[in-house]
Amino acid sequence: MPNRKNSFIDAMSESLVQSMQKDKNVVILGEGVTDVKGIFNSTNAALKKFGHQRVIETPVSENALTGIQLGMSLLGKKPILMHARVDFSLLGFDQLINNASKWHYMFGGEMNVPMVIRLIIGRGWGQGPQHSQSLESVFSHFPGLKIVVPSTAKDCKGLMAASIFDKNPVVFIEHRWLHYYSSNFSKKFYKIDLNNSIDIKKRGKDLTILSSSIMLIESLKAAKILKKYDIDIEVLDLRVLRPLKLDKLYSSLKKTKKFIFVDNGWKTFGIGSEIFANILEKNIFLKNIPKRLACKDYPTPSSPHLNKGYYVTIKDICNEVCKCLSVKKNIKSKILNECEHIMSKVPHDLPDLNFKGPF
Amino acid sequence: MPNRKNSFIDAMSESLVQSMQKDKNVVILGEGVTDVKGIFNSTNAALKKFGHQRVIETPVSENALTGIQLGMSLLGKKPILMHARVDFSLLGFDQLINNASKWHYMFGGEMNVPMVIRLIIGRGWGQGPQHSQSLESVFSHFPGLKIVVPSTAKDCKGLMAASIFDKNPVVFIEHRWLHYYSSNFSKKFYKIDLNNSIDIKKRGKDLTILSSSIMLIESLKAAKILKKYDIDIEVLDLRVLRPLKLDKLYSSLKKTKKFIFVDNGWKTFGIGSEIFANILEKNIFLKNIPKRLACKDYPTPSSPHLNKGYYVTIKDICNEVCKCLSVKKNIKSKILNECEHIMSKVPHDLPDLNFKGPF
Amino acid sequence: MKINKLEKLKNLHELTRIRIIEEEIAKEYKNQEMRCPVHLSIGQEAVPVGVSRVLTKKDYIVSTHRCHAHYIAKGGSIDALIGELYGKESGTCKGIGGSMHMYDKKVNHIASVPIVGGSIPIGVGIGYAIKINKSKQVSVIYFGDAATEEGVFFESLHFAALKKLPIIFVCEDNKYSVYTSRYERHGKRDIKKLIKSMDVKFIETKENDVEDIYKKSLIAKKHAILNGPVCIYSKTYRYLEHCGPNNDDNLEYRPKKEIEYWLKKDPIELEIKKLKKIKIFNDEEYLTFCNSIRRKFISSIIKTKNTKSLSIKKLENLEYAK
Amino acid sequence: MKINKLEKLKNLHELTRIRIIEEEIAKEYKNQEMRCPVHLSIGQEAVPVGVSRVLTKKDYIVSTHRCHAHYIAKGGSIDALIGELYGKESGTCKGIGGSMHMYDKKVNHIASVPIVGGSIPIGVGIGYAIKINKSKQVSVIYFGDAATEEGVFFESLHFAALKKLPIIFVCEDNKYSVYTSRYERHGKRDIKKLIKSMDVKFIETKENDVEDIYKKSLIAKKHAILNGPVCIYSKTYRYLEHCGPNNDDNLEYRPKKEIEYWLKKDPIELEIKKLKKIKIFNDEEYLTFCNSIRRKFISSIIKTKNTKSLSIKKLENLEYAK
Ligand SMILES: Cc1ncc(C[n+]2csc(CCOP(=O)(O)OP(=O)(O)O)c2C)c(N)n1
Ligand SMILES: Cc1ncc(C[n+]2csc(CCOP(=O)(O)OP(=O)(O)O)c2C)c(N)n1
Ligand SMILES: [Mg+2]
Ligand SMILES: [Mg+2]
Repeated sequence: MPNRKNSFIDAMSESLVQSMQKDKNVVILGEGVTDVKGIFNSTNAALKKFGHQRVIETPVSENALTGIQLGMSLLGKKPILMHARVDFSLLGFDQLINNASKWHYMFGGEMNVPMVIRLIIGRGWGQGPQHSQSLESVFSHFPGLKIVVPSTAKDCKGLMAASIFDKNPVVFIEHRWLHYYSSNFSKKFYKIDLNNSIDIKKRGKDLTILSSSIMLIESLKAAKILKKYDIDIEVLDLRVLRPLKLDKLYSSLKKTKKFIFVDNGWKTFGIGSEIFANILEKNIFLKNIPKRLACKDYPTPSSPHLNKGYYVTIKDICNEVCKCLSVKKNIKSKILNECEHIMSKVPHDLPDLNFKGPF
Repeated sequence: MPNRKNSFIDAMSESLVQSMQKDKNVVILGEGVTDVKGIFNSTNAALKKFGHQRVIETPVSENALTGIQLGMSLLGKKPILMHARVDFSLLGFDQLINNASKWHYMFGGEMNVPMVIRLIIGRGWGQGPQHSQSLESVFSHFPGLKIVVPSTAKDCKGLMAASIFDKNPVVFIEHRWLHYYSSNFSKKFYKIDLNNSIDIKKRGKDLTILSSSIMLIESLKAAKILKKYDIDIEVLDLRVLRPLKLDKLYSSLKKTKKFIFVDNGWKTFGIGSEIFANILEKNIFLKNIPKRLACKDYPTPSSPHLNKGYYVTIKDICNEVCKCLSVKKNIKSKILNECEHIMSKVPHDLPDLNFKGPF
Repeated sequence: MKINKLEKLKNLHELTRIRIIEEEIAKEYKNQEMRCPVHLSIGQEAVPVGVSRVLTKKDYIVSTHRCHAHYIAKGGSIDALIGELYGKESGTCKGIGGSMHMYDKKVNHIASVPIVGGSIPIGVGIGYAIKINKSKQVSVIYFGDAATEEGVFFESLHFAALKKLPIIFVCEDNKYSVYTSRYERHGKRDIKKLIKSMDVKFIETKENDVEDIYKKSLIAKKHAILNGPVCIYSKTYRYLEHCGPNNDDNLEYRPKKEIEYWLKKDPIELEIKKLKKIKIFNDEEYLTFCNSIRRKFISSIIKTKNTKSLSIKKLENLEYAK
Repeated sequence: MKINKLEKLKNLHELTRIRIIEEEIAKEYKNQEMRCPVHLSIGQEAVPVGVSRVLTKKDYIVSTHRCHAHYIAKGGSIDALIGELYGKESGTCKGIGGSMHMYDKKVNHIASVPIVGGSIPIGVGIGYAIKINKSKQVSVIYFGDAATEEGVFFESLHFAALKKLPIIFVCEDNKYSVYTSRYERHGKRDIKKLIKSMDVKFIETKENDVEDIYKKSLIAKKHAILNGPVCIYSKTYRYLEHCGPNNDDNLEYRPKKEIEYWLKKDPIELEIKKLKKIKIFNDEEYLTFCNSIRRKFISSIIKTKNTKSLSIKKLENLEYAK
């Protein structure tokens, strides 16, 4: 079957439906999973095909829902709990951290907890302090959890399937803006190995960028611009944050010897911290002083006037690359101009020109 | 007034009482704060002096309590909420993270949230997976929070007072085993500046150890042993994790050029990660490949047979120092023997020889 | 208790004022310059108006994502509301929070937050502080029907009852949590018995009837101050989509009959009918009133568009209180 | 319903068996070789014995920090219990969890956890899976009076009622949360009305009366399977300290009169009295029974002390299920 170019949401929807078809124990739970919008149109197909017995509407009770999901998994169900914003999952932290993450381990390794928590990161159109947190590094601290952060439609499909059929609790974090991107992927059911943290999204020789999720997309855009100026970036997609396997990063760094990390969240005690610590401990030789590009270290302001500059942009990325590679001034200013030109096409607080507020 | 050698709990108790005396808005809340044990005997004196109006027994409702505390602070109270174990605070993460940490910021900077959450880390005597987590790095990720981790009685007194009178939400994390240590401190009320992350606990020239809380104490013990063999360690106490100010670390590293970090929690996405990332980004020159000594990356097993080797010991520290400094084999084995001898005096799962289980 | 004519007129004016402002926001929103989510209260005005009539500026309120009506009824500044929608420094939160975050110390609207149930314990803490301070205020906590599914709601009721705090819990039950109806979420739960069993006084109001809500709020306030927490439970209905400026009845998640039922119970229509009956309603005066509100709104919009936003420097300085 | 003589004797034996094991644990604990917290159930045996009589091995239970009696009554292995206390591989959780974590798939004791309220939603999830599977089991959720203060308790009740799940909530109300009495924590809350208002059937048992609890559990199980969730509410009392092997009445946090009241209501004494009345109690036989339990316990201890603990290698391999 040929691959088709389809959207991130198509990929999600297809992955859910095919997984549910494969195994009748797969069920979906959450607030709004059966409503007309079906979590950004990702659960409607599943509902249509499998009905309310397997796509289950719930009250707004995040902590209980997380425990309920865990209880169901102990009897062989494979529940997927969905929250329309990452921020709501903080209400379920007791069950997720105290129970789910430790369950297999603390009872002696006999029980499995196959469950997925699907969380969506908000951004833009006034998604303010409580609707746009990016808590990956927090989840990633906990032994027993797997943390998955897809960046493309193709990865979304395969990673979600792998998450559903994994025997452990998986936190699946998707960025709302990824919904506006498409890529080619197979119609068939497929899984992507969760033990393979890093995927090489673009080969290059001059500098390595490691990033995840929407920032991986931005990094690729930046790399594309730089390519025109003969700057050849290697772009690595850190799509599984725990278990964390960095061999591909080390190999890449051996080649390029230059490194930038681009984060969608806060810098301090963030994802980049762990990456940098590993580089230091592994004594990886670098020719540049590497930098973590990240959100400002305060909550997202709602106002578009205030959150301009809050997130890392392709211009920030290109700027940092130019610095690292000591790109000549005139070339650099051309590059940055091009970035600005591209960025000016869509207001900074919109994922897409066709977007109409509100989310 | 002369300083006296008094215990960590004396320091805590005195700090609470003196702060309550200074300001009638200071109140204590929590499960068990008025019972016969008074949170390890730290609240009894306050209760006796100020009564149930200001030392307030509560139901077991962690999320509401955190919000209630926040609400009280908005009307000028300075509430201190206590949980006998860090792990219980996960139930209050919604209020702490979504609300308290962002409150001052997200409403435009007009409201202050002077509140303290006092959390105690369990260890030993079968404090298993759900009663011994060390979540400092998780709290430290969030803008707006201050994270305080005292290591000595003297620091406890001054840091608690500073936390109570700070205008921001402060997470005050104390290790249960610190209760078995004493130090000299003034009878008078005093505060220790929270903007001063690092305190130099021992000067030295050969290598820098940075650590916190109980592991700072262990590091000092290791340094003392090493001193006998003319190995001169500088021991820095990272007693405020957010806001994080590392200048003293950098100065120390400029001198010693050798570095070890000792953690009481999990390594991955832990405290050490952020420290190491800063060293890399600041391009601090080191002669050794620095290492993060930390707990094993899985939850604490309850059984004493299984948690032997789970926490970092003075032997682990000395061993790592010897490696970094290429200490001669015969000296190293003497040092390690001495460590073993000291460690053999108290079973590894007890804080003190006089301890009788259970906690 | 009898409500005099002046008060009756005032009720109508308040209902109307909120309606017009929300309608104007909906219109203006379509220009895509208010760049944040908005949860409009059109149809639900009776509760905040009725409740606010018994509150002074010193009484406290906390509320939810659907907070405009609470804020306006409490006496909040329209300029500050609009400022927040436009993300300007003149906004209630200087643009940092957006539509779902209200704060105004001038009228003690302490906070609205968009995490469902998130402000409930905070209102309880305020009630506790009031009690400790022995000041004669109340703490009013607005929340929707979905918030009664969150554990923190129960923890909060429990604590308020235990400590006998001067709190009015106000449940605006518009029957929906986004697109999901109460039946699908609450089954056979009996909210009245539930609240009472927790030792919180329960008062149900007539639907969308501002006078009834006003009267019952008076009772509630007295009870809260003298004896402890009360819950006012009030069924109502929103006319527009959950979030945004449009009518979404085309999606058909709400039965036609139900919509018709509630449109017939429009709080403003109800009030006008009553006033007409006792002959204190004057068409012309009312029209003049409406026009003046609309004019003020439009001038506020124009003014706001020209004001500046917070400087980034100031913003970056806000992580901590100093 | 009548309980026959054999069953009556079995009840007494079960109560006694649990009592003796817990007493022996208390004695043995003083040697400081069981190096984990223990929350003993002495005095509280009637509830788990009565409830377990209506359960098969296939029915599920989840429980709390105070879990020994639940586990033993469900038919759990004494060797595995002791193994866990000693931190050995033979333990219910291979020594990883300790006394507050029980798990045994042989008797479907799915889990005990020491976070108050922590296992409640998990029991609800189990109930949901049972319902989906259409297997005729029940999910039993044990919890203490303090757990009814946690939000998750309400969320769980709510969900169970909404989906009509085959769940028996069992509240063992021993009046204390550590040292704090129910009066200080619950005020005038009415648990019966509360549970009923949430559309969960409420059944209160006689205090410490195993026969009554047994009978009511039968009703509860039937109801749970046919109609949905039930809450068995049972007042009882612990004799020893909250955590540890000692009596702590010297601390005087519990009124003398109250202690006396409950000692007179000892579940075993109550049962012996009843059996004596109908003349089926034989002193000698009973003594023999007790001694055999004690002997078994002691041999289990000796055996356990000589068994090995889990290898660190295996432990380190347990972060993830493979
Ligand atoms: C903790 C949490 N869970 C889910 C949401 C998503 N959400 C936003 S509004 C809403 C429905 C709220 O319904 P209700 O409380 O009845 O208020 P209404 O919108 O009807 O006024 C939900 C579920 C949220 N904001 N917070
Ligand atoms: C979430 C949480 N908060 C606090 C504690 C501390 N704690 C341990 S046992 C206990 C009391 C439990 O009382 P109850 O539920 O009545 O059970 P009992 O001990 O009386 O059997 C408390 C508060 C805890 N373990 N978990
Ligand atoms: Mg609603
Ligand atoms: Mg109890």
